[in-house]
Amino acid sequence: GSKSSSESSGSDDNGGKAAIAYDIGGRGDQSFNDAAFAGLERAEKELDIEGNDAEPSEGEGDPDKIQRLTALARAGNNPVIGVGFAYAPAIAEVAPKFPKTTFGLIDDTSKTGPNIANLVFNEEQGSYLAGVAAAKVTKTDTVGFIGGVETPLIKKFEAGFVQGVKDTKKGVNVKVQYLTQPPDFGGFSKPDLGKAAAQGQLDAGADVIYAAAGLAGSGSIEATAKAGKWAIGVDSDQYNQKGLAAYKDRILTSVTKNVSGAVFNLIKSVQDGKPQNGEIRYGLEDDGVALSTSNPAFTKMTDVIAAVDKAKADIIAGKIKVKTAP
Amino acid sequence: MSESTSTVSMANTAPKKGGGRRKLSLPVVLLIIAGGLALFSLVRVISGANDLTSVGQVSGALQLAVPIGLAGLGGLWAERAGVINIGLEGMMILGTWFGAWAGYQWGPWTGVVLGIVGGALGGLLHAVMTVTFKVNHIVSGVAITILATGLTRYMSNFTFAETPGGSSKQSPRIDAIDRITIPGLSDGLGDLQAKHWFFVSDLAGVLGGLVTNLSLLTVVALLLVPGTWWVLWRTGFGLRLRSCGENPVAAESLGVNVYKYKYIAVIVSGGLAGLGGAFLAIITGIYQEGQTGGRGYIGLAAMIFGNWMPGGMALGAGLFGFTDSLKLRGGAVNVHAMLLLLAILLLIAVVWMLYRKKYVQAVVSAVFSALLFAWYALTDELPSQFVDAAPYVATLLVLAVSAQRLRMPKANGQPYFKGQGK
Amino acid sequence: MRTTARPFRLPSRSFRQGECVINASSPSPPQAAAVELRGITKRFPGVVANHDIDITIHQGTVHALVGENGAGKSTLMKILYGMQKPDEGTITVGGDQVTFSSPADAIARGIGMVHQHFMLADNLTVLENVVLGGEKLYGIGAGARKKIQEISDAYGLGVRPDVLVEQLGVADRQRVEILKVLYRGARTLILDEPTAVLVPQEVDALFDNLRELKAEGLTVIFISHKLGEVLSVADEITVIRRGTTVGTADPRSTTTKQLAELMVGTELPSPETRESTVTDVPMLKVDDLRLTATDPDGVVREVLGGIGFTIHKGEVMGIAGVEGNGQTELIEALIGLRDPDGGVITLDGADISHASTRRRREGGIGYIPEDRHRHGLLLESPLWENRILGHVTEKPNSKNGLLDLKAARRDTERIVREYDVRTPGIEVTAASLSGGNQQKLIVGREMSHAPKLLIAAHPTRGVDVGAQAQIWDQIREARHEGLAVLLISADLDELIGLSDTLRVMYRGRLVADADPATITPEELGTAMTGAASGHLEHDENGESR
Amino acid sequence: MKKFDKDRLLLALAGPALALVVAFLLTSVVLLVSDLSPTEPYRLMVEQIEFTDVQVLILNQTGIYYLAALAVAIGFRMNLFNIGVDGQYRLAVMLAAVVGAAVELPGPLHILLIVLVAMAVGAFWAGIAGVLKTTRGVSEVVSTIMLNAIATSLIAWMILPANLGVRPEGSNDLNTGIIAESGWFPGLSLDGGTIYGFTFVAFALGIVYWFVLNRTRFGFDLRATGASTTAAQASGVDAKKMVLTAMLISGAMAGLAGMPMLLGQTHTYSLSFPVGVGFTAIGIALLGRNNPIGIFFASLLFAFLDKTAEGIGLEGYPKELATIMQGLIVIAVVVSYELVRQYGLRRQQQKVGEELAAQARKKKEVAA
Ligand SMILES: Nc1ncnc2c1ncn2[C@@H]1O[C@H](COP(=O)(O)OP(=O)(O)OP(=O)(O)O)[C@@H](O)[C@H]1O
Ligand SMILES: Nc1ncnc2c1ncn2[C@@H]1O[C@H](COP(=O)(O)OP(=O)(O)OP(=O)(O)O)[C@@H](O)[C@H]1O
Ligand SMILES: [Mg+2]
Ligand SMILES: [Mg+2]
Repeated sequence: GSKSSSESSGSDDNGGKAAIAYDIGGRGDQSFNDAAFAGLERAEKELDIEGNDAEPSEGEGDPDKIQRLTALARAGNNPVIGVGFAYAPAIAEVAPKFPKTTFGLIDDTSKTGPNIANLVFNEEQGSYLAGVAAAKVTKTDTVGFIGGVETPLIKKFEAGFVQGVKDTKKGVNVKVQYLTQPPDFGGFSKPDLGKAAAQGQLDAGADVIYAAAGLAGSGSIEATAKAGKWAIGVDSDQYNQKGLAAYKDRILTSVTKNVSGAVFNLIKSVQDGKPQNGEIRYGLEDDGVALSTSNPAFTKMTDVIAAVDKAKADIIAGKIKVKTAP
Repeated sequence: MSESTSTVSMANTAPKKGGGRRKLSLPVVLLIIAGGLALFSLVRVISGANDLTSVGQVSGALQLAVPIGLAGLGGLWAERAGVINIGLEGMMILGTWFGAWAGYQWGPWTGVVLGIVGGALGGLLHAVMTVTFKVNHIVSGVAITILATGLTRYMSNFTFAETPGGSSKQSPRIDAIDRITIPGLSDGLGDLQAKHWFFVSDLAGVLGGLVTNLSLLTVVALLLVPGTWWVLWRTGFGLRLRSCGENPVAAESLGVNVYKYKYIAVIVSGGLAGLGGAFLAIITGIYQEGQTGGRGYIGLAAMIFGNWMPGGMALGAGLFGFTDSLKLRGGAVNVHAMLLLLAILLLIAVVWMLYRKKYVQAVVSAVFSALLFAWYALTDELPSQFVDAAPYVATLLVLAVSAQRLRMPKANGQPYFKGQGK
Repeated sequence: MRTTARPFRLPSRSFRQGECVINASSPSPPQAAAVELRGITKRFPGVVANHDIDITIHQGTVHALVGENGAGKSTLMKILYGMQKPDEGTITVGGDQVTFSSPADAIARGIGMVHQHFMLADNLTVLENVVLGGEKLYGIGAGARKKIQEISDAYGLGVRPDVLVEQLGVADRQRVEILKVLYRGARTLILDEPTAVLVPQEVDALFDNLRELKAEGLTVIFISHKLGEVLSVADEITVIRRGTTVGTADPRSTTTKQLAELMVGTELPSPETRESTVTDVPMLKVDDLRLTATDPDGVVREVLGGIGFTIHKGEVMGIAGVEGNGQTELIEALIGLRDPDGGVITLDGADISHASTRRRREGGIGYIPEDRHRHGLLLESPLWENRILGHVTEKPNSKNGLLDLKAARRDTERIVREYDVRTPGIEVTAASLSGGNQQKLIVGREMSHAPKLLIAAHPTRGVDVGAQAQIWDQIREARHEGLAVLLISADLDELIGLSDTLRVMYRGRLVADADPATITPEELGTAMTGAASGHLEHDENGESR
Repeated sequence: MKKFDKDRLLLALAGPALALVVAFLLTSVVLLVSDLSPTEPYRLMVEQIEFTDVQVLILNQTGIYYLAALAVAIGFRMNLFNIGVDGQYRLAVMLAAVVGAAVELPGPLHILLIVLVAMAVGAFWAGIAGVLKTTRGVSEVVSTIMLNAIATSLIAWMILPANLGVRPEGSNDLNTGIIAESGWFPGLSLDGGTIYGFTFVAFALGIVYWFVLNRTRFGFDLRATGASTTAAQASGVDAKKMVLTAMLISGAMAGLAGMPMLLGQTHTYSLSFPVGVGFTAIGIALLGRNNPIGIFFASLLFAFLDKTAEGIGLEGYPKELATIMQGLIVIAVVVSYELVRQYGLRRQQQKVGEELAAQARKKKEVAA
């Protein structure tokens, strides 16, 4: 349902109200923003609160975000969560004006404050595991990485993946391709670009392709699956995504990022009267990022699973340090 | 501006012998194509960027070129009838939305039809604005694009958002359209290409790319190029339509219903852009907000590039598709090789300019050529950011070289009032 | 008494309030009526173009329609051709009453029209232009080509079907227009001022064509301002004045003078110069001026070659030539719109060969452009802004880089008054003035800056008699005060009448010169076709007027 | 003549007023079709204006739109379609931000430097299109579209930390470094927030625009070129130079469009700096008929629609309504302008005709 959260305004506000403000793409991006919404929905159900959400406009700037956060805070939402690093300057400006409200900021620790909770993820760790899996699975010793838009966040995915591959099998060739450059964020929304890029990597011999490209990733998964090679998904467990059901068998695994859990936890902490603040980092240890295992074909590859598990343990133990930039 | 007797130019009394602009005959065209391919081949061999003419590259280029080409064809129809259509982008957006909306419910071919209808509706609006109300064509086009953007986003909230697999930003998946690959031929050409011989492999790659994994919709789109040429240049209907873009008053004086032809042309134009949009959505299997990403404008550029002719337009769209594909398929290396190509092309230009005794230009070109050679030799890849810019830079360069030879329909963009010719 | 096809151009247009109507005797109708127009009335916003017109045109005749500028001839013909709908009145073709809602209907009734301004698409071939709208007749391919060749041969039109129209000269275009009509099987041809741009020899050829058509039983309606021509070719003449038919004339028993009086009803001014004011102080010196143009295919053509002449203070130099022989380019090189490839232009002792247009204008060149809509006016701007145009840096329009709107407006009022520009005010747009009044405004503007040299291209084209006389007077007056004038005109009488010296331009070169005191329009016309060069001597003592 | 002018004014106002009504009605139809209240969104939008912070937002956005639309309008005034305002604006603000962060100067000088750099960069980028048009005959519509895309790539490259950019600790954003406080343009602090000081500069530039265009020789030449290139050329305007000059000025103005936000809010250029301003500005310039006052109201209207859309979004109405309205308004307005223009022209010609006929009658009577 698309309107439920906002239309429910004033209906059953037993505990309180919480809100999220989306980043580019907004709700329906089947990735980041939708994950945040899932966390909000879960909080609505389990915590009996009223959830609100607000969409961004195309090409907007800081003042618009400030306006959005202010409106949400003014309406009594607590916490107010900005989904994405673009909200950092806005939250830094709005948070001091609403000291009693907790502000959640996802993917950014550059702006902090007493009532700001920075929810961040070790994407590079999850991507590292994907790299390990890819290196193990490849038969051609060529794997691919496709990034939607060349931003530092996506480069984090690239860095972890490449390192994971190289640490596992030195000789494997990693093809890296980005679809667009910021501020052209079309690389997150044009599947045909993802498809062409994947096709190129397939033609170059890649047999495992990891796409961190939002919706454009579906094009890459399609091309990879059709070629009978392995695709690795991102953000949510794409094996279970309805839109990709036709290709699920070829989706080896996905690097998940538990944005919904992070959102839920923050809302819960506010409801419990112990609001989170400061940097809240989600990593492999708490399954904040993880490698999904819903594809039976993947779980059957025991040696791969073993290598992945070992790498995971090593990272948690601090034996492996994963780089955050290539 | 009706033609008046007082604007007869000097050329008239001294008619050129040999009749008209040089027409390229088929052998000459083939020769030019072969020359270009040989040059490419040379660059490939030197640079080792073997993907330059691979089957995958060419078929990828084709797929990326088709929507641009359809938009370009749309532009061509409208402008041949004297209406500038900068609203192609908006009509394409309508095409993606309607194509996907019908496509996921009733199958891809219905999607194609509805996509065309959606674009044609945009065209109709453009026709009403420009032909009936005489609004400036560019103004109308910009407005239509704004409207189409808002409207499709708005409608997604009520349609796709409610469906499984869809959201307010994207449609559910659309069934695929049949693809054809000519088995023996396709594989054989692929193998030949993989041998990386000079010229032969490149030729095989190009031909292979054109026959491998072709969607039927691509075939339809490709046929529209000669189809358009035939309709516009070989039928009475086409002659009337073109006359409206060259001299509508003259056309009117011969009983041509100028308004009617302009309407038809602009609606067809919208339909073609809509088809381009539907192609995007259906071939990718999904509608996405912002999916067209300026391809309508690129289509317009391709049309101008092609001198308002279908063949030239297809070439322009092909250039875009090609560079797009190059960059998406390991751009850093591929586009790096293009530096070499550019340097060589400039060198050829230098020779030509020397022959034409244009020494200043020759020196400037030579300097640029040398710089490009140096850049090529001193680096291994291009920054990915520059790779992205390649198609746009290429277009600018080509236009800068050739814009003066272009000739748009004479009455293009001018308002036409019925019954007021002098 | 010479009553041949002398291209006598009636040197006058009517006063709209001209009163006197002379009804000449009606000729006997040779055959049944091909077309009958009864009670035709057509109103435009603010103008009644046609009022209660009655004409009968008999089959197999050449029927001429004459009348002053703006009398409503073209409008009437457009009505007959279905391009405009009459507000009142009936049209009868071959005995049937008809209503036309588009030219297609008229074409279907066997009516064809060659318009006053060419209706050809430059970038299409002759074949395409001809078959346009008539594709159903013979297709658009080989069949059509064959038919075109047939017609072309039958009437000696010599048309090549596959060249682009932009490569044709005016006479060829004219033939294409006629072919267009014949191709549609027209039995009634309307020719609206077909001879305006032709030299006498071409006119003769055209008339030969017309006679052939008539012999085939076709009917021709023929509009011309050249009354001599009309008398030589027409079987019947209808005179239209101020939108209505005022009478008919029999060409066998009417003289051009009578016809002119019938049209206008008043004494006509002539462009003759009274006494010479030529001094020996050179104002404009052009030496070996050369200009080339590069066409889109990269072919370089010579447009002007070795042009050299001097115009002195107080001298009017006329240049005769068929349009398209480089006159336009010469003017553009003089005013600075084109940069010459060689040669020197000296204005009052200063070398201006490569000076900017603005500097030349400030230096004292006045400019009456041949195409006032393209080069002389901002059609959608008010009159006072048009008064500033071209003289924005000069008084009274601006001071210290800033516009002086008050002074400019005041001066516009003065021009409107002194030059008799008929307008309700200076805030109306230039587009809302009639052509003649637009021209008066331009002349007023250019004369207001006391030019040293006036470049006047067709200064009285499309201007009515009153205004015409006024413009001639102004040029003469200024000449008297030392103005040098370069005059280009298609009106040979005007050219001969106003000029102190005459040059003939052909294919970008000045090929001949002549003494305006002795030369006749025919001789000048001959020279314009390139048939004569050097100094033209008048060999016969029969005077032209 | 006074009467004429009053009529004209009335006609000029009637056009947009009628168009707005039509646009709102059509939007209501869209709402009705989608089963939503046809009036509620308007009420919500209007309600928003009561919030002081929304007022400030609207005003600030108006300033930004105003500058961008002036940039577009300068081109339009001489039939140049500078579709590239967006690219010029982005490139200019980015490089200005880089320079601003790199130096530290006494207050006004620092600001002046940043502003000059922005103007120079904007002018340079637009100038490329100008040069291509004047020397090579490349249509500015196509070249500026290409240059927009190229600007995107160029910025993406320059903003890499390896080049001119900075990646703040703990952030996934990239920016160009923070400009020292001496380079901040002081604003006007109100309850609801701060009005960017540069907004007032923007409005002042509107006056300059009007003055230059209507009261100087240069402005006359520019308008004349727009009205008829051929006539302007014959009148002594160097049309090529004019095209280039207009492009340069337009680009410089586009460069300024980023200043209110840079100097008054972000003090840095980052990946999340607003984009698309240049495209919206095209609609605004059209709506404002390239007239400084018209553009002001059009900017205000668009800013109002933009900023109050947030309010209807929060109430569960699709925010896209604002875009639809903008599109419909532009369409309705241009159609009505055109109709009014043609009507006015016809009426004027009729007047001229009648007047002449009256004169003729008088003469006739005198003659009789
Ligand atoms: N479309 C139009 N709208 C308004 N007025 C018009 C239109 N066409 C012609 N007129 C006016 O009608 C009158 C008759 O014009 P018309 O062109 O028929 O004259 P004409 O006899 O052919 O003159 P000329 O000798 O100059 O060709 C003129 O006053 C003209 O301005
Ligand atoms: N398209 C038109 N619409 C309305 N009125 C027109 C139109 N064309 C001409 N007129 C009117 O007709 C009158 C004469 O205009 P027109 O330009 O035909 O005069 P003209 O003397 O024939 O000039 P020209 O020699 O330039 O053709 C003017 O009063 C003008 O207002
Ligand atoms: Mg006329
Ligand atoms: Mg006429």
